[in-house]
Amino acid sequence: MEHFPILSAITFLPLLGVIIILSINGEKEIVERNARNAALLTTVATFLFSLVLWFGFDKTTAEFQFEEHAAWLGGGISYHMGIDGISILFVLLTTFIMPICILCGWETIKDRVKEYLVAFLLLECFMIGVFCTLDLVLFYVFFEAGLIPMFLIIGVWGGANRVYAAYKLFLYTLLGSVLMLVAMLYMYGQAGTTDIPVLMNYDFDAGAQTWLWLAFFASFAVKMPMWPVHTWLPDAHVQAPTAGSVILAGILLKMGGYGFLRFSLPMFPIASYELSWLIYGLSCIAIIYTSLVALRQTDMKKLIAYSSVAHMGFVTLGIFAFNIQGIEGAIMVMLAHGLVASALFLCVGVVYDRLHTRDIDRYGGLVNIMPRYALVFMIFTMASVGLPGTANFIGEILVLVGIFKVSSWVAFFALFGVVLGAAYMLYLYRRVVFGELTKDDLKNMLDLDKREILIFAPLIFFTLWMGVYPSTFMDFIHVSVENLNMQHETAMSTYHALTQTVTGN
Amino acid sequence: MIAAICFYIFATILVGSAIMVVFSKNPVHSVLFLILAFFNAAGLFVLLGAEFIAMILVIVYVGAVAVMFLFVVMMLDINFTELRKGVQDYLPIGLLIGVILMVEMIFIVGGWHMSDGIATIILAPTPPLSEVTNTDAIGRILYTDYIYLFQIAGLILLVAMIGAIVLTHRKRAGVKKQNIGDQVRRRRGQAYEAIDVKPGQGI
Amino acid sequence: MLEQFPNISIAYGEILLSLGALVLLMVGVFKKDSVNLVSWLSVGFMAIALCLTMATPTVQTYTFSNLFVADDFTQYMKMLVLVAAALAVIMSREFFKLEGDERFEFPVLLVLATVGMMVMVSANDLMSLYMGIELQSLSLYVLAAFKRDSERSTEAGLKYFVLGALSSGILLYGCSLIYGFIGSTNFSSIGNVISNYGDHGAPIGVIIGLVFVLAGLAFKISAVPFHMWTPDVYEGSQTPVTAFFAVAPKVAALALLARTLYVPFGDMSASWSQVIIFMSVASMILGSFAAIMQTNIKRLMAYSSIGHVGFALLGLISGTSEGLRGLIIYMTIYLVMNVGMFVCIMSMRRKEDGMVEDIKELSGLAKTDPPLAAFISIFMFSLAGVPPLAGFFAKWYVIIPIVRDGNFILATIAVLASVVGAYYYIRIVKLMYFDEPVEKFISRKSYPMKIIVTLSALLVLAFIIPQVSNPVLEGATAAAQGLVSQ
Amino acid sequence: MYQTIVFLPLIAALVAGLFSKQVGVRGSQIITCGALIIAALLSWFAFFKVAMTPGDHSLHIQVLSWIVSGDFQINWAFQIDTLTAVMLVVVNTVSCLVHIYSVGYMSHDPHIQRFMSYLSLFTFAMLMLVTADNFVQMFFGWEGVGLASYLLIGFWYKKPSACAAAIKAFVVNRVGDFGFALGIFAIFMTFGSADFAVVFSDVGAYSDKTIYFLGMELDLLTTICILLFIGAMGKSAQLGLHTWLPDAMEGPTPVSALIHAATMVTAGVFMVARCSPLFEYAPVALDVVCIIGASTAFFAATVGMSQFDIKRVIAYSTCSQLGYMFFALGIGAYGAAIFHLFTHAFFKALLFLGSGSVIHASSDEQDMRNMGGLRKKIPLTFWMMVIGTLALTGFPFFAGYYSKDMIIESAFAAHSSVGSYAFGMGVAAALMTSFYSWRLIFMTFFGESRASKEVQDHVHESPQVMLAPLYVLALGALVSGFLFKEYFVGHHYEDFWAGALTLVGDNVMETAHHVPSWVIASPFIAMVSGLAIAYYFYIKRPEMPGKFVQTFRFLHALSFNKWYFDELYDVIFVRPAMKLGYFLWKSGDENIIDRYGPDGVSAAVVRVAERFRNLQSGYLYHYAFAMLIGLSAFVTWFVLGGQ
Amino acid sequence: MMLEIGIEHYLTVAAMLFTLGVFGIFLNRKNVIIILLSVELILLSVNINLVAFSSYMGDLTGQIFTMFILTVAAAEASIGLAILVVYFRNRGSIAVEDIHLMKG
Repeated sequence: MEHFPILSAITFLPLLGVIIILSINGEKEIVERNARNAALLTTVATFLFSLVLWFGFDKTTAEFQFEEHAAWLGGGISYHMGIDGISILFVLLTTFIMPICILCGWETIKDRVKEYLVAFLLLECFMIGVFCTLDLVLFYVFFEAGLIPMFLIIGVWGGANRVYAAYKLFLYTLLGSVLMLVAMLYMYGQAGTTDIPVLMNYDFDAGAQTWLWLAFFASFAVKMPMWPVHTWLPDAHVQAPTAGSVILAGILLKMGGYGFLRFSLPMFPIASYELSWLIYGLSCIAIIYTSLVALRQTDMKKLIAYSSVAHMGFVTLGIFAFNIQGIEGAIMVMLAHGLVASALFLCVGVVYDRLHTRDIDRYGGLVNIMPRYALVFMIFTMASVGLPGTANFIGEILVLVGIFKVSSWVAFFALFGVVLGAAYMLYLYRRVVFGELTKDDLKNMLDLDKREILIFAPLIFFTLWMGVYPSTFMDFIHVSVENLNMQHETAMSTYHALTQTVTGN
Repeated sequence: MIAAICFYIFATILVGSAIMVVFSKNPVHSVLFLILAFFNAAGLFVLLGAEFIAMILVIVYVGAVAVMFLFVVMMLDINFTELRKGVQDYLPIGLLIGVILMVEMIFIVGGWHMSDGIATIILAPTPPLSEVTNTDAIGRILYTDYIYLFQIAGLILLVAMIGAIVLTHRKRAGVKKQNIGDQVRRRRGQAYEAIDVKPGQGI
Repeated sequence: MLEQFPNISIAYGEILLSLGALVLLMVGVFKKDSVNLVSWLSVGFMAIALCLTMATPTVQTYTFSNLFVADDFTQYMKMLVLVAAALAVIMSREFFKLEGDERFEFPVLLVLATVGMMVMVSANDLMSLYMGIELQSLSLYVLAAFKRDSERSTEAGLKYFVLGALSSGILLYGCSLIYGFIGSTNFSSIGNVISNYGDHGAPIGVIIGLVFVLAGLAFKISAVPFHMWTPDVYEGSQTPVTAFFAVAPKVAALALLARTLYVPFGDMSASWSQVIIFMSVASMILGSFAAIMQTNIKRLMAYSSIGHVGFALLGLISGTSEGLRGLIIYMTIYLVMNVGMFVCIMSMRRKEDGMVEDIKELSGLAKTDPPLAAFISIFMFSLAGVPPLAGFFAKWYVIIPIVRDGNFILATIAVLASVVGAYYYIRIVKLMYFDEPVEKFISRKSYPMKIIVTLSALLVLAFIIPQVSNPVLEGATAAAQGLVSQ
Repeated sequence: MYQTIVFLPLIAALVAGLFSKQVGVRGSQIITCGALIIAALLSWFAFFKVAMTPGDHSLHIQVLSWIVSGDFQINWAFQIDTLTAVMLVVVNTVSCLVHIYSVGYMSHDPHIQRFMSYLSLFTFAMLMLVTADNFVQMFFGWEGVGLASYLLIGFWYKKPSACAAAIKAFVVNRVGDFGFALGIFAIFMTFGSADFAVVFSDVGAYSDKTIYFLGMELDLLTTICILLFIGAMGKSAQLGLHTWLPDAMEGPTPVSALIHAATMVTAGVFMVARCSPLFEYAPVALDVVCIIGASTAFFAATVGMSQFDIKRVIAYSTCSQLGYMFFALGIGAYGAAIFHLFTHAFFKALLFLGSGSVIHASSDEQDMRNMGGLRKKIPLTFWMMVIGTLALTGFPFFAGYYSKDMIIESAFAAHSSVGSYAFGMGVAAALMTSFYSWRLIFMTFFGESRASKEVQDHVHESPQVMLAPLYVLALGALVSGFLFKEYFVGHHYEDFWAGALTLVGDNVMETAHHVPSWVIASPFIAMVSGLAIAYYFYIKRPEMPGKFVQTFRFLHALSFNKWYFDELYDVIFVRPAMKLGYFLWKSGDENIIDRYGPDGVSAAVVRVAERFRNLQSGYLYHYAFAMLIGLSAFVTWFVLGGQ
Repeated sequence: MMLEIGIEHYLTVAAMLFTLGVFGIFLNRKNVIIILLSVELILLSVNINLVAFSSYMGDLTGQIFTMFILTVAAAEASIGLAILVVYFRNRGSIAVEDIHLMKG
């Protein structure tokens, strides 16, 4: 090992926090306080550590960086970590969101605090692992392992119907990913290795690609989630505690998109191309369908959950536009959604903490007593709508530009989402924030406190920064995406040449 | 010719008594038919030239196992008339499947022929009867080549013994047992007790 | 005619245990209140037997007129058997003490059963196969009915016995057919004859004989459709007995099955793999589905074990050493998970009720007994095959060869079954973590139990670490190679 | 300098908004007004430098890179040419005046800082729009003004109608943006860039190309232009996408003056003018622009005649005037369109602010039926309104006279069928404009007061801080036409625009100077007739309107109900969307996907599990039977298969 | 020729016995003892098979095997009966139909 194993350090640092928290004993209150502090410190330390990646990253190469190799299971399966332009931002997003998550449950979680924090730290470890690993098996391990803490977070600290939601999340995603597992096994059998960089350059048989692609699709489509396998998401979001929703929306959903970028596109270029119609169809349906459904929601979280599905539709469209704009746009949408949807769930959490309901009808006129909250909520509502100057806009316009090159129809349908998005988000905002303050129980609600402002400030800052000067972030991804795109084009040209000679004969 | 006749007699009675084992109403009859079946099977063994096995079958089985069955049947003292007759609603399908199995098995064994190169792989060829008897031949290999299995058979019997004891043996309260040691150790002071009986109260 | 004294050095383990059983019996009979002594002695014997087994050279050796074989494979599998048996004895201590039903025959029978299993593992002849199975089974029949004043326990024993006898009959009939059509009962000879058949294949009599033998063995590993006894026996037997049933006999029977299929009948894999595929698929499906409705934790574990056997059988299908390696790894991990889980199950005890077995009693355990809940969840997630726990790797290694053979449908069925299975495993987690607590269990646990459960949980958790998994992987590879190279 | 012009309002907005507590009411007013005054002065300076000085003074200022993705490269950059300079002047002047006016108008509002902040924010967005050097930045401003408009319309968030109007404005604009965005994508795909400079210089090469769009093979530039125009329609409230504008009057009146009269709604006009190089190569698109514009001019005027809300009347008037601008664009009279935009900004802002003064005077009453006779009580406001009306109706030598008549004449001069249509519509609209404008004056200021006693007692003239902007605007309404006519559409045309507008064919504004005299006279006649009718109806015979309504019940209903556009949209779009949403949620997600998906599968699993459990009957003979069946099956399989 | 007694005859008898034994196990509802007897029948059929093969192949192994089977069968019978006895003590019945305390 020539250099310090920074990726492993970042990935497993949260486990250190887990051990520390587990070793805290004593009086309940002191334990809880110490555990919270320990968790916060751990996540902040992880974030600070991850900044090393930010500064040490070489933006001029598409190679994997900070690579680590170690023997693991043998037989072509090794412990291989590394990041490139596509994954680095996801790692940073994760480490960035985590302290916010810990903070947002600071006062509201009173029950089984230790376990709660342990679950989150475990989750952080697994999530970072997903984005850092360069080995299929390791990826699958991290990918699946995250389900356990998430299952517990929803099930233990969730809402009334939490059991159903937790089950749905667990089994749905498990079902999707076991099919991926079969595909992974096949790839292992074919290539004799599970090393991702090697597999990216491995030419899988065109016929097999279709099946492999579909198997991976099953997993990522559920994770994304794409229509019609999206129904677990609203349930999970509604029932999860605020921090759980934040993680779910902020990071877990990104795993699907990341998976498409990391596996489907480079490893199965032909199948990706041949089956892109499926993606387009499902994404367009998702965008319009879920937007319409969101329009009618009465539960704040459910509404935002449905909007997430619609936004993820943009991600899949972008990825399968097969051009630089589309892919970079998809990444940007994911990052932006990671910030904005998280923030929106936090916004819901703020009022939920005070009134313990997410029913939109129970609110109204909050601006009268919570002006700061109204402002924050407005900023993120607008960001969610994709207003230029916010992070979402960058992603959406790039995706749309990219997809328009492929098909004007798809762009046309996707744009419906933009219109409807404005409708449902503003409708939500109006019902919650605007209007006369008539309901008695609302009158005592307090505006954002220091902790909450501390939570939102960085989110607002990055949302706007990303919207005004996205180059800071996009510079990381250019080379990798160009490389990805070039590889895809090469694969496609050989494929087309092949099919032409076949038909020519 | 005689062998054939004997075979048919034995075989017929064997199968017939086997049927009776299964279908007779009284379990005591079943056990008795089983004994009959064993006798006939022993007859078949003799026809096949396996006298020792035939003897063992009669002595061990009829003498021990079958009698044990009889013993248990009688000990349990079940009132047979009260046993309900189950509705044999799936008897036809059961019979059908059983018969199919039987036909297949007969068909299969009907295709028997001596394996190729059998002489090379036979582990314990039967020595000519003129030189050693069947019992002698078995004895020669049972304690040499098959000592291993013989010992395991011993262990199996040990298990059977332990099992039977551990399951059925129990100390019953109220059962009077003679313990000579106790009797010998008994002292006078334990044999009687002097009670001062107050007048008018009794013991 | 002792022309040559048999080489008993490779059978020291078995010999020691057999003699040990007699010693234990003596001690038990003639020394009063010696249950504790007998138990720990038996553990000691098993430990020594383990050492003896591990000490034998791993070169493939035959002895006792080729009735007995020792190689890497037998060594590894015997290790599993002995570990499982020893743990079962240790686990039984606390249980019987609390039940107030201590009998020295338990460890004695367990030792005898273990000898039977070792004979099975080392069998190189249909006769030693049969004798090993019977020695094991007869002990197990007794153990199943060990609580003789309990209706459930005796019913379990009766069912197990009747069906076991039937399966022995089937097995024997198969043996007789093979003997008749091949001319020998020795595995090596059978293998030679079958390899000589060449293109036109083995006669139908041999095939059907093999089918009968497979049916008999399938009963021992409780593969569908010969599994019917399993839930009832698991439920009815006392918990330490169930814990023992769930692991050791399965390991031994699977080892025997593997040897039977790979060595004498290796050239007939086209025939038997169909049977194995059927049994494997049916077991996985039935194990997953039927467990869903269960309310008794031991019954649930029974169906779980049926499902796991289905997975383990996947390793045999490909007929390669890689597949066999998968099976060995699977059984190793299965052993660890099950032992740990049964320790947890034995903690389900209340003062007034004694042992409770309804899974509803686990409700809210995370609040009343967090460590126990954590342990159970670890085992449950692992049994469900969720990474990064060991159960995932077990499945991974048995499915790889299947996929490599291009048998995607089978692999897909397997993973789907595992999802269905996950449903009932996480139901337990749900009960413990999401539901309101019921009355506490008494939390008296002896040190050995604590050590066992902690150790197995750690192993399950840490299997992902190469330092932990590599010994298993290497051992399994060597063992698989040891068998396949014959 | 230009950075200052653009960013000063932003800084003011941020300061006033985020530090509202620290700066206080007065502070926020000083900051925002001060910033805007500076910006306005600077923009006049810029205007003189860029536009009025002969020679090409257009500038290109790069600030920062924005979106870089492959060949999609967008910068934050300013393009300053005459067109921009004109817009800067319009935006900053009106905005500055509105800011000052608001100090008075909003003095009783509890959220003054917020209001001032929004106003400045709006100004910033509008400035970004007009200074953009590429389509995406323009889109930024485009959406930014939409946001500010949304915020300002919904400023009085307690009023449900205001909130609804705000959402409506935003969403309808989004519909327009739908087209705009598609247009941008098509431009990028075609030209490989979204910079104006690149696109406009390459446009000639694509004049006959086609594009495969939505399954149809269409003319490339026509498609692009129509898509862009859809965006313009949304922002500029053209027929079909106009429904938000009247509702937007729910916002405070200064907002209406600034956003919904002078600046934002003209963004569409600006955009089409900016894209004149594109439109010039797409004659079909120009025809569409012309027809839509003319129809809007006519339609909005008809509606304006029957409204009673004083601000709605002016709103429809705005709509109508925007129609004029568009059909001017459609016939190629870009200069005339911008000229009208320029003059319109003054007199329409004047009218709005004047009406605000009226509303302010009559205790927030907006319904003209409850007014009347205010002339004597608020004379200054009255005279300001009259000046505005004169300018609007095109009374000679007022601003509107030059610009509107120029448009109508150019329409005739175009000598095309769409031009003739526009001419006809324009004249008719002029008549109606005159009618409803005077109707407003008469109903508000003449006759007897119809207000309640209490209100009457409180009627008072507005403070100087509100009147001062009116004076400035009135001055503009008086002289801007006269002063700038030669520059915008007259002899200094070439020098003035300096290539900011592109014209491929003949300049219709040249020929417009040589049209027959009846054509020149017709708008004037229309104006006078409108005045006469209004006078007859509302001064002479006040009972006539009622009778007229009785007689032409259908026409009146059509006009009064705005041609039922809102109802129509409600039926076609809003309700189906809501219903569909509900249907997809309940039937789609819950009843189909969940029911047959996860829930269905799990139920099926449980059913199967139940069946499996029943198999395990507990009976020995069943168990044995199962084993036997398994065995027989295997044996049969091999016996049959082995043959 | 019927009178030529070949190995097939023996094997057929064995097959019939085997089937009868199986029948005895799953067709009988009355009495567990019948089941135990049926098991003996099955073992008997196996023994006939083995002895017949042994005799016709001239190999003693089959007879040795038979001996072990007999031994085991005896052990098996004793354990079976022991279990039966304890079961009877608990339930007071050995009717096969009654043995379904555990199911599902």
